[in-house]
Amino acid sequence: MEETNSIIMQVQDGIHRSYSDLSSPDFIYKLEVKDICKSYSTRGQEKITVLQEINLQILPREFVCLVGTSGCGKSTLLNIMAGLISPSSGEVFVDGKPVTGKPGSDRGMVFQGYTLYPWLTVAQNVAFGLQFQKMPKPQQRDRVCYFLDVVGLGKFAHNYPKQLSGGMKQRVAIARALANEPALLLMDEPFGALDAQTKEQMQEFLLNLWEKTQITIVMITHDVEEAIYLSQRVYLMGTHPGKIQLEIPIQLPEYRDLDIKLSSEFVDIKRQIIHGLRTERTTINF
Amino acid sequence: MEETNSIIMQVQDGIHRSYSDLSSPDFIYKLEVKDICKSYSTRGQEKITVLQEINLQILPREFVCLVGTSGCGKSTLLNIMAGLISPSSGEVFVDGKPVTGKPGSDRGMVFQGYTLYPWLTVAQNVAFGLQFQKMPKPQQRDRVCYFLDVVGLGKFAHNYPKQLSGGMKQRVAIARALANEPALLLMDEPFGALDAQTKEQMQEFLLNLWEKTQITIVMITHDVEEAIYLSQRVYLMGTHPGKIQLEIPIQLPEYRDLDIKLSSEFVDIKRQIIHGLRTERTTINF
Amino acid sequence: SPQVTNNSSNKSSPQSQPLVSATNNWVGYSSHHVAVGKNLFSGEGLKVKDLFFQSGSEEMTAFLAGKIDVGWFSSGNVVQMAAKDPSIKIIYLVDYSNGSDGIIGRGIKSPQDAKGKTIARENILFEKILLQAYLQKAGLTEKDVVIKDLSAPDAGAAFAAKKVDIAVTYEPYLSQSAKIGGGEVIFSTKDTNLIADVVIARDSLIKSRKTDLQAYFRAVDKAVDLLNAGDEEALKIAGTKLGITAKEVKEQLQGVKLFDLDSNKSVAFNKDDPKSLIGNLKATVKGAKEFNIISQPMEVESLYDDSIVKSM
Amino acid sequence: MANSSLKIPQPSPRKYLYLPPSVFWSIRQEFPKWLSLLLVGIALIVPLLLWTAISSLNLVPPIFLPTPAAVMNAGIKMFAEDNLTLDVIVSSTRVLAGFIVAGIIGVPMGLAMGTFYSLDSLFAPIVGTVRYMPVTGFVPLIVIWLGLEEPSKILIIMLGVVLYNAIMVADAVKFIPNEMINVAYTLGATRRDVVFKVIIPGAFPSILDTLRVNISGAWNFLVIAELVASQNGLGFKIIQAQRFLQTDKVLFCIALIGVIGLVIDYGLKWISQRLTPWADQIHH
Amino acid sequence: MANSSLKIPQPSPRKYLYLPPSVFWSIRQEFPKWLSLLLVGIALIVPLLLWTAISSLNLVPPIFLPTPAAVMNAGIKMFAEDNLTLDVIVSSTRVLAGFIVAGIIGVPMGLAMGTFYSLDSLFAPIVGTVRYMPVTGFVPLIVIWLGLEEPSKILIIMLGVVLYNAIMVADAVKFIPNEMINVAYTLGATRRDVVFKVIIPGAFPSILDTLRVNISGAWNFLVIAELVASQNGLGFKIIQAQRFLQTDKVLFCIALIGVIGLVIDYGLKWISQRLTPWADQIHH
Ligand SMILES: Nc1ncnc2c1ncn2[C@@H]1O[C@H](COP(=O)(O)OP(=O)(O)OP(=O)(O)O)[C@@H](O)[C@H]1O
Ligand SMILES: Nc1ncnc2c1ncn2[C@@H]1O[C@H](COP(=O)(O)OP(=O)(O)OP(=O)(O)O)[C@@H](O)[C@H]1O
Ligand SMILES: [Mg+2]
Ligand SMILES: [Mg+2]
Repeated sequence: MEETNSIIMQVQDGIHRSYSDLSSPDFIYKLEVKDICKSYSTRGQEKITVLQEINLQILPREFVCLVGTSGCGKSTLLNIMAGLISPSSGEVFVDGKPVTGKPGSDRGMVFQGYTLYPWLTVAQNVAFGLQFQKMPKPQQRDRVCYFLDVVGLGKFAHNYPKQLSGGMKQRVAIARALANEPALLLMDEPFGALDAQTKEQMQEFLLNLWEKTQITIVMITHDVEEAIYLSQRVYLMGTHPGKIQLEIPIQLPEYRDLDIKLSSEFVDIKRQIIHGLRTERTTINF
Repeated sequence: MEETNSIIMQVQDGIHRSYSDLSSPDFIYKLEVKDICKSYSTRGQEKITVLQEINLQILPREFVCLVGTSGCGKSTLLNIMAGLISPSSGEVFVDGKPVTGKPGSDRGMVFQGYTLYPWLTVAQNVAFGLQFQKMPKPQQRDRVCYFLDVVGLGKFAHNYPKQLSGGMKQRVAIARALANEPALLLMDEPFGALDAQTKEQMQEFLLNLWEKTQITIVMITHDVEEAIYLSQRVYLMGTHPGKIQLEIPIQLPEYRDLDIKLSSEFVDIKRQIIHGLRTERTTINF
Repeated sequence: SPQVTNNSSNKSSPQSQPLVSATNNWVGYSSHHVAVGKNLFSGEGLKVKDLFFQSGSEEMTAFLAGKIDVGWFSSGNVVQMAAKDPSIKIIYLVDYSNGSDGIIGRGIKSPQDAKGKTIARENILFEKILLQAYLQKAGLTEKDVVIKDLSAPDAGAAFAAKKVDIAVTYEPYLSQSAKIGGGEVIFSTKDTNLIADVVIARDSLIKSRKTDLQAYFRAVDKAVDLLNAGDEEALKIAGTKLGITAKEVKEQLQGVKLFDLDSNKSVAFNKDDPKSLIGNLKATVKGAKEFNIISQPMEVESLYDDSIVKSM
Repeated sequence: MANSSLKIPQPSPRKYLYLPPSVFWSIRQEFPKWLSLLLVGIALIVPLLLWTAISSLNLVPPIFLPTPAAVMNAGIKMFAEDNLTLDVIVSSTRVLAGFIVAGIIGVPMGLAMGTFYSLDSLFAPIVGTVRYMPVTGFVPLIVIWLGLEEPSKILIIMLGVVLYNAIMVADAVKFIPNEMINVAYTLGATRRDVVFKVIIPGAFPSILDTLRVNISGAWNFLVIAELVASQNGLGFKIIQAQRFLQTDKVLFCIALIGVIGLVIDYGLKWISQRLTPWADQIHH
Repeated sequence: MANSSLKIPQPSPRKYLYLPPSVFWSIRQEFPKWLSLLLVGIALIVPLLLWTAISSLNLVPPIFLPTPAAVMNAGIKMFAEDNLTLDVIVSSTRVLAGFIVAGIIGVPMGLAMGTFYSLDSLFAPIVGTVRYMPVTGFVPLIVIWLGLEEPSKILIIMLGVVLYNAIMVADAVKFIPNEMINVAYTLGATRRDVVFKVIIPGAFPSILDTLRVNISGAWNFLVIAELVASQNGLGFKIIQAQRFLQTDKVLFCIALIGVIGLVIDYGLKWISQRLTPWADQIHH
C-alpha cells in the first residue's frame, strides 16, 4: 500500500490559488466557458433552447460543483466542456486554448450512464485509456490494480460489466477516469448510485486525491451536502433555458473532514443553496 | 386539479395494521420471501452466492425500504420479488400465493436503469401498461396526463426518451409504474438521479399516494434519511453473500412532514442505520 | 419406366384445348415464331399456346413435367429425355445445323494438332458429339486434350481472350471469337447431320390429336417456306422473338438447313439416305452411351414416329 | 492487492492526447451536405470513367466490353424498339411479389426464431440447411408443382430470399435487451404482448435494414426465375442478348438493374428514417 | 393540464395480469436441453418423412423426386465411383477462399462505411448498384481477365458475397451507441483508436452473425462459379447431373451441401458464443 500511494504523493505541492488571483492580467483559467448557447431542433416542433449564454471560469486546481434541477442542462454543459457536444454558439477554453468540440485526454469524464465497454473485463475497462498513452503493460497493470482497490472492486477485476451491480459499474467508470490522470476531471453525478457508506469513502478519496495532485474537478451532483463538502465553489443552474443562476464560493478551510458538515458555516451555505434551488420555478405539481 | 385528485382520494380508508397483527393465525402477508438463495455460475470460476437464505415478510399497506452497500444484492432480491429472476432456491408469495418466477401487473417495478422504450414517446411509455388492461383510450390519456404532471413532465409528453435528461427519464419510469396502479410497488433507487428539490417533491407525492391508497411499497434507496422518512420498516442488507442484516421498525407517526427529519427519534434511527452500515465489512481501501 | 400423364392430351375435347408448344432461343426454331406471329396456326384452325425458353435444360424439365405437348429440341436432348420417358417420340425434323455450330482454333492446321491442346466446350451432348467427330479424324478422344467446361458464350470469350486454344461454340460467337482471338473455324457442321433439331410429342398425344398435329405442321411448313424465301416480315417476326434484327436472322439462318414437310418426308426418316435423321440419332445414342449419359443402349427406331409426316 | 510498484514521475506538463477535428474523417458528427453529394458524384463517375478508359483503349475486345456510349445507344434503342419499359415493369412486379411473400413469411419466422427458443430449435435446422442449397436445384420441382406461369417465378425469387430474411431478423431480435422485456412483464404484458409491443417495435429498425439488404437478393434471383418460360423481363433480356453476343444490351440491362437498385436503396433508407424518428440520427 | 376527468372506482380486488409460466413458449428463460434436441430432431425428420411419403406415393414422378433411399444409393455410388470426396474438398476450398476474400474486403469496407460518413457517401452508390446486378452477367469479363483457373471461380463467389458483407456490417456499426465512442475520446483515443478499440469490438458479434449469414451465400454462388471451366466440385456435379436428368445425383449433392451448411451454421454459432463470452447469453 505504501508504494501504491506514491501515485498520489509524487506531485508538486499544490499552490492553492485564491479566487482573487483573477486580477492578474495574464492569468489563465484552467477552464473557461464563454457565451455558450445550445439549442436542439426537434422534428416538427420549434427549437428548444437548453443552454443560454453560459459563462464560467474555473481556476487551476479548483473543485467546482454544478447543481440544478433535473433537466436544466447540466449534463449538456458538461458534455460541451468535454468537447463531445458542439454548442450552438460560444466557446470553451482549456488553459486558454480553444477546445470547443475537441475532446481530449486532458479532460477526463465520468458519464451519467457509466457506459462501460461490455466486451472488456473490469480491469480492461479501467486500463482502456492507458493503452493510448503507450504505457508499458506492467505499469498499466499496477495502476489498474491500484484504482480498482480504491473503488473496492479488486476482487471483480476479471468480471464482465454485465456481472456487476449498478453501483459497481459506476465505480468502474470512476476508476477508469481517474486512472487516466486527466488535468481536468468532469464528473456527472458520479456517486449517484452509491450507498451512503461507499459514497463517503469515495468522497474522502477524491478530496484526498485532489489535495495531493494538481487536478481540477468539475462535478455535477444532486447532493447539496456533497457539493459543499467537496468544492470550493458551487454553481447553481436555473432552468428553461439553462443558465447560471447563482455562484456560491464555499469559504471553508482547505482540508475538510466529515465533521465539517455539522459546522454552522456549512449549514448556512446549505440553506442558501437549498433556498436557491427552491426559488427555481417548481416543475412538479400534484 | 380537483378532479384529477380523485384518483388518489377514491380509495378505502387505509386500515393501517400494526406489526403485531402477525400473531393472527390466518394472517396473510402481502409479500413473503422464503429462504431465497441466488447464485451465479461464472465461466471457469466457482459459483458466486449473491443471496443467502433471505426471509422477509411485508404486510399489506406497508412501506418498506431496503438499504445496503453497493453490490450486496438488493437489485437481485427486488427482481426475484418481481418474478423476473428465478432464485436458485426459495419461494416468493404475494397474498399467500406463490409467484416465484411469475411476473405480473400486481407488482409494479421501477428499474435501476429506467429502461424506457426508445420508440415510444414519453406519454406512450407511461401508457404502456394501460393498454394491457384494455383501458379505453380517453381514460388512458387522462391518466397519463395526470401522472406526467405529477412527475413534472407534462410539457414533454410528446418527446422521445433520447431527448430527455437522466432525471427526466427516471421520472418517466416512475410515472409508468404508478400509472399501472400495482398493488405492490417495487422501486430500485427511484430517486437516485433527481435533484434534492425534485426528490423531495416526489417523496411527498409518494407518501401522499401511499397514505391514500392501499398500495404496498418496497423501495431500495441509498439515502438513509429518505428510507426513514418514507418507510415503516427498513431492512439493512449485509454483503458477501447478501443477507438481511438488520430489521429496523420506524416508530414514527403515520403522517409525516419534512420537519420530522429534525426530530430526535429520526436522528436516532438514522444513527442506528448508519452504524449498521458502517459495521458492514468495509470494501474500500485506499 | 416412368409415365408422365399429360394433362392436356388426356382431356376429352381435344379441339378446345390449345396445343402447348415450346421452343427455345435456337435460331433454327424461327419457323415456329413465324407460324405464331403470322397467325398460321390459327389459320389452320388450331389454338397454340406458345412457350419460349432461354435454356434447353429448363425446357426439358418442363416437357418431362408434362407441361408441354409439343417441344422443339436438339436431338441430343431428346435422346436424354427418351431414356427417362420412352413414350417421347420425334415426329418432325426441324433443321440440321449447317455451319452455325463449329469449332474454332488458333494455329490448328489439322486435327492432329489438337492433341494436348486446351479446349473449351459445354458439357452438352451435341457439343460433345461435335468435338468427338472432329477429334476422331485424328483418332483422338477427349482424353488426349485438356477440356474446359464452359458455356458456348463463355467459351467464345475465353477463346477471344486467348485463354484456350480451341473452342466449341456457335454463331455469332463462332466467327466473332475466331476473329478477335486470332484463329479460324477449323470444323463446322456445314453439310453434316451432326446436330439436328426436332419436334417431339408423346405417343398418347400423337394418337389422340393426330389431326391437330397435321394442321400444326402444315402451318410450320408454310413458315419454313417463308423463311427459306427470305420473307422480310417473317424474318422480322423471328428477330423480334430472338431479340435480333431481321438481317441478323437472315445471317444466322445461313448456318442452318431448315427442313420443310417435303424434305421431312423424303429425307428425315429415310433409312437409306446417309443424311437422314436416323444417322444423326445413331451417332447421338452411341455418344450418349459412351459418355455415360444414358445407361441402357437404345433402339434408334423407338425414338421416332414418322406417322404424322407420312400421313400428310 | 497492494503489491503494485507504481512509480509515476509525472513529467510536469504531461502530454495529453487530443482529437484533431476532421471533416472528412468525422465519426457521427456533422458532415457537410455538399461533401456528401460530391463523394456520391465521384463514386458514380469514377467507375464510368474507368469503364470508358478500358473500353476506349481496347484493353478488352469491344464485343465483350462496349463503350458506355454504345451501351447507352443500345439502351435507347431497346426502349424505343424492344419495349424495355414493359420488361422493367414485369421484372419489378415479379421481384416485388417474390419479395413481399418472402417478407410475409421470413420476417415472422425470424421473429419467432429470435423470440422463442423452441421455435428456434424447430426452424434452425431448416434455415441452416436449405439456405445453403442452390435454388436452381429446385427449379424442376417448382415447375412440376406450380407450372410455368408467374407463380413459379415468384416462388424462385421468394425462396432465394426468405431464409435470409428469417435468419437476419432472428439475429436482430437477440439484441433487444432483456430489461425491455422485463418491464413489459411487470406492467402485465403477456408473451403475446411482449412480441407485439416490445420485440417487433424493438427489432423494427433492423427489420427495415434486413429488407433493404435482401431486396437486392431478390433481384439477383430474377435471372434464374426468368429462365422459366418467360416472354419478357430484364433477366430474360439479359440471357437473350447473351445468346447472340449483344453485350451492349446485356450491359445496359445490368446497369438498369443497378440504377433501379440505387433508387430502391436510397428510397428505403429515406423511408427508414421517416419511420423511426426515435432512433439515433447518426448522420447530419 | 388539470383538465382530466379521472374516475377510477377501483373495483376492490382489481384484476391483475400475470405471466403464465410456459416451457415451450419461454422467452429468454431456461429451456430444457432435451426439448431443444427433440425439436431439432423433429425438424430434421419431418421433412424426410414428407419426402418419403410424397415420393413413395408417386405424387411426383420419380424422375423429379426419387425416394430418399434412391438418392442415398446414388450418393453412395458417387462416393465410391465418382470420387465425390474430392468434389466436396474442392468445392469447400473454393467457397472458403471466396468467402475469406469477401470477408477481408467486405468487413473493413462495411466498418468504414458504418463509421465514416464520407466513406459511406463514397461506397454506398457502388454497394447500392452492384449488389443488385446478376453476377452471371460479369462472367465473360471475368473469364477474359482472370482466365479459367481457380481465381475466376473464387472471384465469382467473392463478388456474390462481398457487398452483402459490407452493407450488413455497416448497418451493424450504426447500432454502437454514441456514448461508447465519446468515452474513448475523453480517454485520449484518436479516431483510429475508436475504430480499432470501440467500433470493431462493439460490432464484433454482429460481424460474426453477418459472416454466418453470408457464408451460405457463398455456397449459393458455387453453382455459378463452377459453370466456369470446372472439372469437379459439388456445383459442377449438380449442373452436370441436372443436364443429364440424373435427379437422384442432383438431390444428393444438394442434400450434401445442406448438411455441410448445417455443420457450418452450428459450428459458427458455437464459435460465436466462445468468442463473445461477455455478450448476454440468451439461451440456456
Ligand atoms: N449475471 C451475473 N453474474 C455474476 N454475478 C452477478 C450477476 N449479476 C449480478 N451479480 C453479482 O451480484 C451481486 C449483487 O448485485 P445487485 O445488482 O443485486 O447489487 P445491488 O445491491 O443492487 O447493488 P447496487 O446498490 O450497486 O445497485 C453483485 O456483487 C454482482 O457482482
Ligand atoms: N437530443 C435532444 N433533443 C432535444 N432535447 C434534448 C436532447 N437532449 C437533451 N435535451 C433536453 O435538454 C435538457 C437538458 O438535458 P440535460 O441532460 O443536460 O439535463 P441535466 O441537467 O443533466 O438533467 P439531470 O439532472 O436530470 O441529468 C432537457 O430538458 C432535455 O429535454
Ligand atoms: Mg444529467
Ligand atoms: Mg442495484
